[in-house]
Amino acid sequence: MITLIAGAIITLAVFSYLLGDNLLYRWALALLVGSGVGYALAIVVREVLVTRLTGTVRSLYLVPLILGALLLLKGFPRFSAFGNISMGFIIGVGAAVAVSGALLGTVIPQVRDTGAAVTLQGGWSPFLDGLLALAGTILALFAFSPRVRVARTAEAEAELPRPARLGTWVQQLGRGFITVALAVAFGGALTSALTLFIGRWWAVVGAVMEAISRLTGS
Amino acid sequence: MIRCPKCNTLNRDSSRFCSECGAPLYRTRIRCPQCGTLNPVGNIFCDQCHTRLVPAEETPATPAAKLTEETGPRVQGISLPTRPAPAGESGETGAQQPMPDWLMGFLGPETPEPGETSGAVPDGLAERAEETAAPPEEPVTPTELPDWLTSLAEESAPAAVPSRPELEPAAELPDWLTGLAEESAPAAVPSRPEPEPAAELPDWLTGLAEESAPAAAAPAPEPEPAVELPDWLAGLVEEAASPSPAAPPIAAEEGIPDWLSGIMEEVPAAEPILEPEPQEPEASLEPAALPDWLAGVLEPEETPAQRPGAPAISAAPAPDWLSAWEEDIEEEHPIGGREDLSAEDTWPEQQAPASESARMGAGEMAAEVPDWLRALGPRSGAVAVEALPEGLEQAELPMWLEQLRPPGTAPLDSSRAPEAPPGEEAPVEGLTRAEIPDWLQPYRPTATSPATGTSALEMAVSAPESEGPLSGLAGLLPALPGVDAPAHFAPTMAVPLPQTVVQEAQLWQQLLEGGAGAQGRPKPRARVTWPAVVVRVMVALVLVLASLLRFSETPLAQPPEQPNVSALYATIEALQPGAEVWIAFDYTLADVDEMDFIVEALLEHLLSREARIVAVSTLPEGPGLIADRFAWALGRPDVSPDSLVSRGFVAGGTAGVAQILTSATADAGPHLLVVLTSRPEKLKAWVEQTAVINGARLAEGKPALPLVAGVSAAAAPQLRPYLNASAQAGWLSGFSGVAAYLQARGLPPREDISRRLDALLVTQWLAASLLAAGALFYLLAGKQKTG
Amino acid sequence: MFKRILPTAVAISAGLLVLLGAFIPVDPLPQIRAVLIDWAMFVGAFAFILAYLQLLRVHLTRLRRGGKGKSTSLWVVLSALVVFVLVLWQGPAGAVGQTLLRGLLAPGQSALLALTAVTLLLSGMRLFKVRRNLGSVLFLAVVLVMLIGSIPLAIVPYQGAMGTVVGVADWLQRVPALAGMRGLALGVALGILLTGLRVLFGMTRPHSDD
Amino acid sequence: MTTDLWLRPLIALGITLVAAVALTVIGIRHRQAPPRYLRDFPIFRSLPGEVGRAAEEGALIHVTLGSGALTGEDAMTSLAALESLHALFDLAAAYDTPPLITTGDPTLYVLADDWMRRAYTRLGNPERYRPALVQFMAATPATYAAMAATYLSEKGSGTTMMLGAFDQEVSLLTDAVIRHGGRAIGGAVSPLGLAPLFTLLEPQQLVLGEDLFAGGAEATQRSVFWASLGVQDFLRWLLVAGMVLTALFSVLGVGGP
Repeated sequence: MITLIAGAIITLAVFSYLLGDNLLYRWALALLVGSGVGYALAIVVREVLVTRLTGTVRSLYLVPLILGALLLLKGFPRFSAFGNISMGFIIGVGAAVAVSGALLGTVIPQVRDTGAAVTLQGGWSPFLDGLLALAGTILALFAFSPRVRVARTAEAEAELPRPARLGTWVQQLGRGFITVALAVAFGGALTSALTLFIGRWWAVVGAVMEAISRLTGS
Repeated sequence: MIRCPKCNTLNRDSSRFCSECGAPLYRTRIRCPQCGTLNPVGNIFCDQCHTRLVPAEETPATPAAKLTEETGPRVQGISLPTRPAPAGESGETGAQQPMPDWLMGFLGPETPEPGETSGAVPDGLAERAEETAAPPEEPVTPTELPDWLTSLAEESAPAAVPSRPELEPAAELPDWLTGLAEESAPAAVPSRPEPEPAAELPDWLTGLAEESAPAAAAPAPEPEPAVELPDWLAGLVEEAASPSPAAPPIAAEEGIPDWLSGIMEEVPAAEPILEPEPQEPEASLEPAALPDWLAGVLEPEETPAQRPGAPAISAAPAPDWLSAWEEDIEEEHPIGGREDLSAEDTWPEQQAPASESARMGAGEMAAEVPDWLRALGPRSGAVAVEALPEGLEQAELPMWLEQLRPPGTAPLDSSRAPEAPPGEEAPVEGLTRAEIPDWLQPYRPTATSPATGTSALEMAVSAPESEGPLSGLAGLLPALPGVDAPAHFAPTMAVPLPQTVVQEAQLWQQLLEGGAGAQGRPKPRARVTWPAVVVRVMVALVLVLASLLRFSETPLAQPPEQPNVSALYATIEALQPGAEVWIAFDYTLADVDEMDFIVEALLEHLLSREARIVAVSTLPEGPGLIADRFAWALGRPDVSPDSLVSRGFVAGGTAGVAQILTSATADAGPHLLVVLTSRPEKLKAWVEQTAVINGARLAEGKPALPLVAGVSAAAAPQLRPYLNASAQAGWLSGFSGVAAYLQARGLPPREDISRRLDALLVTQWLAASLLAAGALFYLLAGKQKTG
Repeated sequence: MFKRILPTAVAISAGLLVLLGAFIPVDPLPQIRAVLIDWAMFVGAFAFILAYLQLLRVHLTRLRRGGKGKSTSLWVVLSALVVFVLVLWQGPAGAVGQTLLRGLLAPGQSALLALTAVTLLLSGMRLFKVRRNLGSVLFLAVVLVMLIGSIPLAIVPYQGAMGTVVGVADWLQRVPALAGMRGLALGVALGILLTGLRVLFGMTRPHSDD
Repeated sequence: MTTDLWLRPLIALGITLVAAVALTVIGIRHRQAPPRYLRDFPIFRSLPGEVGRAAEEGALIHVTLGSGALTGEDAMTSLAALESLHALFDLAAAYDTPPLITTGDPTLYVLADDWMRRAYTRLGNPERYRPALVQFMAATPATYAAMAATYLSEKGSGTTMMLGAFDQEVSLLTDAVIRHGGRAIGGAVSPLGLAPLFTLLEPQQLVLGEDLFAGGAEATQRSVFWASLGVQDFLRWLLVAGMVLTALFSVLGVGGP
């Protein structure tokens, strides 16, 4: 019951932002920020540091413990340089994980699936869809190419050599496909937000009804 | 449009490289943060206001350090993003001697090329710099020497002059001073394809060419020949440069005229800048041996039609005061027509008195010719030059000199010309003390102690040592300016600056200091207009009503049929009892209201298949969510606690996912991986690391790990490429997906699910109509404005 | 030494080991990759401690200085300290942790994201004020089709028209939006690849003082 | 399907080696003769200009870097955002009108704090650096965006820069920009983050996806960054060739789907 009532109060406080930037909203936000950071740090300390330092292979974590301590020196400007090694380690590992993930999880599967979608096995309609998806992906890729020379004004267009004018067309079409993608993402985000919006107001009404029923005993 | 110096192609203003030949189109310097002056990269202090450009402990060891790819150019001091000049293009990097201070004062902040907003200079400051700087003239590039001088330069230019990228000339200087500025940073002297035909020199100058030719023939031992300032300026330069005696002019021993040799040693070649200058076309580069000020002087004004970098076509027009007597000379002694005149009788002393018109009101000064002109000396073939007009100081100053007179200073008469400052050595034999024009006098920095009028430095030198082994003795240790100077040592200008200049400096100072102070005065915030608040509140109210009210008893919406939902259902339905299923709770607390329905729908189905659930999360709030959902699951009938295992939080995002899945390759690995997320990068991480793990599992001969997903409606569009690629095993998204999944399971429709689906349908339609209304409003509002 | 050379050496060696562990699934490389990744998470936890302390310092300074925003800083500091101690003591599954989660954190953050329903609508309505070109017309048309077509109407008479809108919405998501998303994702993947390679080969050293 | 999974690491290793070799070759060729043409990115060149304008108006520059962790998927996105602000750090330190930099991830906060301190050290006066210039604001994206938005109303921001890993929560920031006025520049890689920015910003103020990774080249002007763009272009053609070949094989029915 307490969580329901508290949830309703914090929801109304947050929605008061719609009326204007007021103190109630600021306090609710401050409470959320403070408790969110405290909660997350407690989880990180408990689940990451304590479990590993008290676990069976404690000795394995001597090196990261030293790196972690060096990282804390970043809080003191004078000794900040000693923390560079820890940041180097984090950024090096993060870069490798990102690169391997990008190649293995995005580049290779997407290239394969874009090509594989162009197939005659499912009939003409999937074939045309696949072909359009292939063309759209290639155009969207070239929308970013720095080598595609783009003329923004009529005179610049006239000056561009003929093959380069194709670049302007490629980029405009590529941007068209990307605009459709952003529009679909905007629709999805709005749908998701509306779902949360409905959920929150149903929770507020539910809490009020619950409180009334508790008070009136019915 | 910018014209490419290399191939003359027109490029858009903002282009960085030529679209035809790819030559870089922009320059670089170090912009002083205090006053905005662009300083040569080698500077440690700003030439204009002496602000330190280089961090205290990192003064560059050697100014000529090689530019390497890794270290890149040693960015000395506050460097705006400077595009490193590849070593190949800019020629070797030579040491650049900073231009003498007194000269820099004239050059003022360099204004950016017209049309090129040097992106690194803040627009506001760039505009202010333009307002204060004089209107930029068409820069006289040092390359367009008149033919007659270029030939002269060839003869006098030593063969081994290293090529040096030319510096950008100060734009708004008068010609004769521009020459000076460029001289201190002489143009590169590449090898010339073919010698220019020797143009007809005016007589008084031809002598100069021959006399300086033999000197040039002798190879300059080393370093590059510095061009000698005319005496009236050289004297000034020696004083301003440093107390140490200037190196003996090289030209003196080899017979180069004084005014030429003085310049050559005083102002050595400038260091090349980092940024590759637009390469001037080969043909038009001018030799370094000739003093540019002279080239500037003897060059005709560059006609606007002659664009910088264009091949030099005609000699620059001589300034008025010179061209005035060239005409006179023409009338009486046509140039080139008088080969018979011998070297002796071509100089003014022996000339017939100048014609009345040439004197410009000459008084008794006819005999006393200024040194810099006397040094030109009698030349063989040079036409007898009429006596100069009245002493330059007295004569009505020519237009190009007038511009330089500081505002408010009345022309001084020569009688008040200051004597040589005390402590000046006796004039060196063969060098006559130059009479410094009066308008230059006020700008000679003098260090006088307020009380006695003697230089504070001399007081420091004459005071006896107070301690140490030399105590009691005086004058033994050389006085190091700035180190031994007494505390109250304050160099003062001979003449107080005019009020306007002081006010302007104060304004600049306030602007720069005010930066921090102004921080406290936040920019007035745009008042939130009440129509905006009304629209905001109306939109919110409408959405709240649409969410809560029930519009019809029968359900308005029906769950969509989605193939991916059916595939998900089939995958879970195919699980064997007791199969291990890993669930990743990777949605944030903000998405709880939407994701709870998805989690409940999937958990319910998995538990009905008697699967063993292992929950994990890569978000700090994950363990709490897991505990909450497990509490909900334990509240259901026939669910045993040991079928719900929580591995808690694994930090590190993608790294955490990789770490979780690394242990998945152990023998008791999971049979299905369910990812519940509302953040696209989380699912991308799981999909990508699953691909890595499946590669490893494949190597061990195990079947690949299937992946299914439950994602929020917001994340679905972005994850569709990934979900199609790997999650062939199916996925569902958003609240409508939950409704479709329950329908796929054939369960009776739930009251709360259908009401919520109706509310979602109505709010979506409402949102669509509001968007359309907004678009219509602004379209019409736009038409009215344009109409 | 500490400023430049050692951090760069550590970054390159650790990075290459993790990269090879992913590309060459031959023992012991994957194991080394797992250990190094685990260590990175461990060191990352210390970064969280540092960030937490800095957050407290900023708000304590605002508290000390007084003036506007003093009360909000007080709320932040108090809630950060109290929640940290309680959840550290009982853990996330404890009574305090669960109550906090269900009573404060989840509803509060959900409400914040629910606010985006209104803010997205408001910024979507001003689209034609900011951009008046073909792109924004295409954007608005697709959004409208997505909103109307994502949930089919159950009312029979609209079945025909509704079907086409739902069909168009589905096609939009399956083909053009998919192509745009893939183009965007592949472009970003190339950017990630090159930025990562620059770090792994020491060409850019974001971690060192140079 | 299974051969493909085993083959995938090998192809990935191949692409990485090709990219490394191309980066070296294009880097060397680029230093000798810069590429014939490169699209410029005026938005990144205008970033330093904002510092001057803010210095004149006495307004605040608010840089929000998003919540991309350095160990997570968005590590390189956050790093690219920082690199595109490289010139801004130096200029801000020089004019002493430092921006307020906020982030929602601890590791990104530590790195941004380092960069700001180094900018002051490069200027020669490390003592003028104040730790409050870079702030870690909140642990979750939604609270981070909401808290960052309140700073706009409090400090009257002159320019708001939203560059980095954002998702739907960036809409709270764009709403604050609409309400409190001021200039805005935005860039993200995820469509969820780009969609709200698309409705708020004009084309020349928006950085779309891969363009965010070109910010480093424009800001630092180092040839290794320009060479990276050249390699990205080279690999782009490689991917297109791969897609077309796969499509051909798929149409001809060679090789499984």
